[in-house]
Amino acid sequence: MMSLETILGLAAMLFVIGIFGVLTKKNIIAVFMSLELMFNSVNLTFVGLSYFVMPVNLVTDLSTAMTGHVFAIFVIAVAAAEVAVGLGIVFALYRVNGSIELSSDIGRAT
Amino acid sequence: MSSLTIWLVFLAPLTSFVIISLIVRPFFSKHQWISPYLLIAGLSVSLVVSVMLFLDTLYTGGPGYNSAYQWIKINDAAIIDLGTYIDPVSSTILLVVVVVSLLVQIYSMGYMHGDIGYSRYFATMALFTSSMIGLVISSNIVQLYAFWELVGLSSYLLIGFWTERPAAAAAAKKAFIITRIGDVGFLIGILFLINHSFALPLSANVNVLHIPDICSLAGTMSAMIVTIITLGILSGAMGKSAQFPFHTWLPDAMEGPTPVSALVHSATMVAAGVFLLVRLFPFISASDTTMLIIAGVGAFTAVFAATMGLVVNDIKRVLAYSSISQLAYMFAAIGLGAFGPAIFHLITHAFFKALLFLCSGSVNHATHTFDMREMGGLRKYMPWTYGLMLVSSLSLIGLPPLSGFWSKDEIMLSAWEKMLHGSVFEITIFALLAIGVVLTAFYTWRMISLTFHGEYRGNDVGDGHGDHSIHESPRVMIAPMALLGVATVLAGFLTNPPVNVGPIHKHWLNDFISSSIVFHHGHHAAEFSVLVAILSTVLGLIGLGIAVYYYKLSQNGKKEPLESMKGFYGLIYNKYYLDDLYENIIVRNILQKRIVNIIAFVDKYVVDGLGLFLGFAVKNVGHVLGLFQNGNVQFYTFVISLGGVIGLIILLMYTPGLGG
Amino acid sequence: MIEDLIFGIFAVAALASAIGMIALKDLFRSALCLVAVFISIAGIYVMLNAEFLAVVQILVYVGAISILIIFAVMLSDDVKSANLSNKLQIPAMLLCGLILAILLVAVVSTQWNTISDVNRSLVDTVQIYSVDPEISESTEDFSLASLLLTDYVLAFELVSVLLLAALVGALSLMRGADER
Amino acid sequence: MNIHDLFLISPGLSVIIIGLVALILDLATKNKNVLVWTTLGLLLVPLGLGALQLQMISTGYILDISSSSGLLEGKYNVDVFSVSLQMLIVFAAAITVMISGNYLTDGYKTKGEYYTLMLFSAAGMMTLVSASELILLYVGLELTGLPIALLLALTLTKSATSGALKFLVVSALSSAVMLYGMAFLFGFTGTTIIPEMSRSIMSEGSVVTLYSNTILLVAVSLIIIGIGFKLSAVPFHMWVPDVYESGSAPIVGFLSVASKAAAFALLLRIIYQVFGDIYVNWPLLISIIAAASMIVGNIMAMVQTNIKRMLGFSTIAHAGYLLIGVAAIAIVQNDSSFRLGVDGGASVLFYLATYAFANLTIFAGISVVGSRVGGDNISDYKALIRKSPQMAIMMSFALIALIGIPPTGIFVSKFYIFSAAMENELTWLVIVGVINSVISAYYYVRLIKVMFETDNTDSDDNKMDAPGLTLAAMYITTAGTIWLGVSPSWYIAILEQGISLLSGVN
Repeated sequence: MMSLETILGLAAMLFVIGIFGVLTKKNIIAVFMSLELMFNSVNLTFVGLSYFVMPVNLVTDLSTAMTGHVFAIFVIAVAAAEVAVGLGIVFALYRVNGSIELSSDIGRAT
Repeated sequence: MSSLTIWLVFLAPLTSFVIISLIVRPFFSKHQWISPYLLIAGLSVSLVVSVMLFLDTLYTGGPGYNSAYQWIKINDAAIIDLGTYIDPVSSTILLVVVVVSLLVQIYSMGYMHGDIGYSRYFATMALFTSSMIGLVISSNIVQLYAFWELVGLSSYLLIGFWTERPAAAAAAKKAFIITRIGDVGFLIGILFLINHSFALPLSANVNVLHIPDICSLAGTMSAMIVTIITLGILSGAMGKSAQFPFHTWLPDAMEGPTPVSALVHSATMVAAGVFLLVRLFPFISASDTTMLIIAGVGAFTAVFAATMGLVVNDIKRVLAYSSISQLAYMFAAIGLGAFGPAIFHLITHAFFKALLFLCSGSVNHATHTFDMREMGGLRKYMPWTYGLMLVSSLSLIGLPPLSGFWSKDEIMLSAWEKMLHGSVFEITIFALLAIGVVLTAFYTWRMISLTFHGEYRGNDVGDGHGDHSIHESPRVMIAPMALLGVATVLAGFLTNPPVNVGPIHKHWLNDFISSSIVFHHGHHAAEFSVLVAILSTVLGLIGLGIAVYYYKLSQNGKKEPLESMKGFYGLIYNKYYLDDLYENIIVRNILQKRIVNIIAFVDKYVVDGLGLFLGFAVKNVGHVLGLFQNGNVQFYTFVISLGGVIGLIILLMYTPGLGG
Repeated sequence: MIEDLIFGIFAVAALASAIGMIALKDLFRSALCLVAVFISIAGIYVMLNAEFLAVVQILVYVGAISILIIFAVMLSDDVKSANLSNKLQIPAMLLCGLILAILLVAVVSTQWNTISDVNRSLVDTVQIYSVDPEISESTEDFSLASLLLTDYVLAFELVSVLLLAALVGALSLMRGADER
Repeated sequence: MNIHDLFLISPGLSVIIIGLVALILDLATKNKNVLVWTTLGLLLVPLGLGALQLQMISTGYILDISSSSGLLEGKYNVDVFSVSLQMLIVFAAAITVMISGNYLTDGYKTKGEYYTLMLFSAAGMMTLVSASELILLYVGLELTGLPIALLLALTLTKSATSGALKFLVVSALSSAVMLYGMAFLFGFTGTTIIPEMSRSIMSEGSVVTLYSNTILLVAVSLIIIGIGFKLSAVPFHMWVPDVYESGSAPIVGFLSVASKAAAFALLLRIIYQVFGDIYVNWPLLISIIAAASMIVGNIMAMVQTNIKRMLGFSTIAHAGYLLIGVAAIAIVQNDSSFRLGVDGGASVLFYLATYAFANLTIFAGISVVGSRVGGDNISDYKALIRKSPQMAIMMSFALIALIGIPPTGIFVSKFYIFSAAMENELTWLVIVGVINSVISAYYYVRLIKVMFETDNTDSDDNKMDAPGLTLAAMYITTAGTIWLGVSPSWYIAILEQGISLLSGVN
């Protein structure tokens, strides 16, 4: 049951749920949460692939077996930075505007 | 002649441009008077060199091709080098450009005197002249295209020279955009040439962008490709030479200073289209379709533009329509295979039309208007201008022995000969050209009559200044006009006489032009035909007679004779509504409204609609965190994802082996 | 067998919490669901030879990011109904279904170059060794930490620059906003 | 990491160090001129190092050490392609530093941070053009985007902050999507090193197995989505006008030039080294995107009244022209497979450089006018020729360059791109491109017209003196536009060499 396909399938479902959240959530925090979900599903993909898939140079370089894990570590670090920046901007916006209701004041396409 | 000497003809005015714009204008703004002298000095150098080049070409065949610098290399058969190609065609046109430009600059010293942008004017003129010279001497079609765009750019700057006039800015923009539409075709033609270079065998040893090579290229491509390329080049030429349907910019371009109209918009730049077609004539003529279209466009525009000239009240616009019409004669000649007469007419037209414009400038200098309804009776005040205007007008009408007669006669003769053993098409062409002669005579005499005859109708006399304000122009303006007058009288008979005249051989210009090696079998001038000469003279006299008759009767311009023909008058007075079609319908309505609305549809209706709806639903959530409630960003991401999915589907469908 | 069962539990938990995160109206509960997703994924990591990642997942995501998010959640006026959706739901659902279908088809139909039984133990050794040096017979060091400082040192340094940028930027945003 | 490795990464490394220096200097000195001039002076170091690297490549030295060094082997490329682009990015950053002074005048307390973030972003871009390993690429990508989002927000107005948020969310989404594609690519090939990937794909090798692996197609399209966002190509463009309108002019200019260069470098590397010559019909996809970008960008730009918004749409259109060159890389062969050509890639690189010169000139002008007038409407540029003739003339010249009139660099690059596309039978795309350049003339000329419009009524001397540094920047970029227009062949030769080394074709 725990096969590459199920893991990738699970990751794909989480990813799509994340996209759905990004597309539909009205609250910026919820949008960031959905983005985190997407990053997690990507990480799951990496780890799953790293567990099941043959690294191309395994014979010459054993450390290639760890590539997926390394990638995942980096994704976690970057995602942390991303959410920090995002929330930082949200707070700045909050401070600049106080609690005034925001409308989209940036122009239309025309 | 060394290659540097040849380049000098281009570099001398360019140096003037650099000195005037980078040194005189910013640092010596108190000494603006020096600018024209710098330019005239530069042009004098050019004149000397171009005379030398001309004589050299005439007697020894000329320096031909010289390459100076490799600009871009696309492949072995498509190299863009900056070089010069001096052959009979280019050396002749070069001489005309330099002479007219020099005379116009001298005239400008008087005409532009006291203008706030005196130096800027001469700087731009220098840029224009050097670009025009560069265009003429180019050996490479891309190099020619580059100068082609540069003359367009300097024309833009010169039309919009008086920046405080909104009409000038609008006219400049219009000229720029419309000529660029024509240039689209030109560029596509060049790109097709490059495309052809990839198909050539390495052993072919040609450069598809080298003008002499292009002329022999037609045999190596399919007829279809030749037609596409030649039509592309033709569209560029039509844009520059203001042929239908690209003609609308030229009348508006009269918003520029009058010397500019004389040099750029009658004598040189607009003739570049004709020059281009003659330059590539062996290639162009390889496509019968293109030749038919050139002849058709030329004959049609000749009449079409002339009709609009019948009712315009602005003296310069009459001349502008006349330029379009005369250029159309050259097009028609090229379309009929008579490139020699086309060049001949180009030369004589350059002289007499430049003179006409300078005369109109002189009139304007006196009356401060271009509106002929406010002129009249000026021959009393401005005898020199009147005399020169009369000579050039009669030349435009084509009365012997003035230069316009000889060149127009050759075009009529070519059309006549084609007609004699031609079909309905050739008969129509000749008929249109003949009608054009009558119309030309009519509007020309109308112009003379409204301007110089009758009583003065303007305000200047009335408000007490009296004769003080209407006076002959200063000598610095009259002198170049007089020189052009001499050329107008002599250039026709002496440059291309129909019989041997002492040391001057008959048809020597035509033979000289045809002797360029690119024309493998030159065009032999048709023998002078008394019948055709009489016919075209009589046609001119008919038009003249009608005009004399009508404007004697209503010589104070109370009523235009054509106004009685209501529908037709409205049509031509509104320029066949083409400006409306282009600007209001195509640009404003279709492009700016419809298409933008289609593209903005999603934004306008979908996103706004969502936002509006949601505004009610989530009021209570309020504040910052509801930022995304209008769904803007989500909509973007939605489109992004959708685009990705569609892209994936395209990939899946069109990747070979996967089912597409 | 028992492994499959545990994996199944984690997978179902992750999916259910993810759906809960999307569906719940209460933003706070929704954030808690996200934490549950993180934890379930950490569990799956353990089963995939990635114990170290599992720990990082718990520490960074559950520990740091979730706390950050929950702080932000507290900013909302009305947490209980802050997690609303916009009108794109139906088109988004169709689009997401399409994407999911494509992904699943692609995943299933692809012939993955999976690890043969010969190499299985080798890979296991390398991956597990990264947290437990005792069971390795190799003399080389394949731990994540040493990889980060050798093969991936450039990326490692760049991430530190990235974190510094985030820090500097966030601080100056706050400073600027204060002075407004 | 030995001294060779350090030398290889030295341009990017020095940019990061300069960023840190700016941060510290901002604390140490009150005199902001010191900060600007030090930063500018130090930026000569990476430029010099880049030039040195180019020189050493041409003598064949770096090629040796690049292959023998351990840690960066296969992951970080120091070749003509990457070094020339790195220098372009550093140049853009330097110009941005020069013109930023206009925005950092009053009420802007965070100057040091501003330069730091910008330089960090530049370092990210430099990584992006050099990296040939997915992890490094991903980190470089994020290092490019995140500081830009912060910089956009630093203006701290309502519209700027919400614009920054939009940028951040769309950017994060696109990088997540791209990351997913990278994961599949990694899973399918078993490696993250790009040159090894294509070897792996080829060794699986036979065409038959390739067809059955739809995952590769999915990965390719996910990655194209991610890059498409950075390229601001249709349909991934919708964030562009909003962000351009709300951001400050120097940052937007930097974004439009350097970020675009980095994204195209990434695209070129992936095409040349991974999937360019496999049987996926990517040129068709790219062509469609290119045509759509040109049409949407140009037509929408015609009706804009805000100059930054207009330039936003114009940058979308220019992404379209650039993508013509990308599509022209693939030369269709008789068996409908693709061979990779050099001209397409080199023309893209050349276009990027010329576009950088022209666009930076305009944004320099906007940064002055915007900060003096306080608005970015096109009508604010009325009679600029009276207020600041030098700026008006140079801006018009840059606009003329953007239309593609000779003798400017963009004429040459458009010509080059179009002829590369003609080579590869993309006639329809070229015709769309040429027609679009006329449409673009319409709105560029409109702006020139506004700048030259003078009423005699408002001739009271409200001069607008541009700071010397900004004028200097404009002179440099204008000179570059002319230079590359008049004498392009040496640069094209370098770029063609770079591309042929990158792809192994010639």
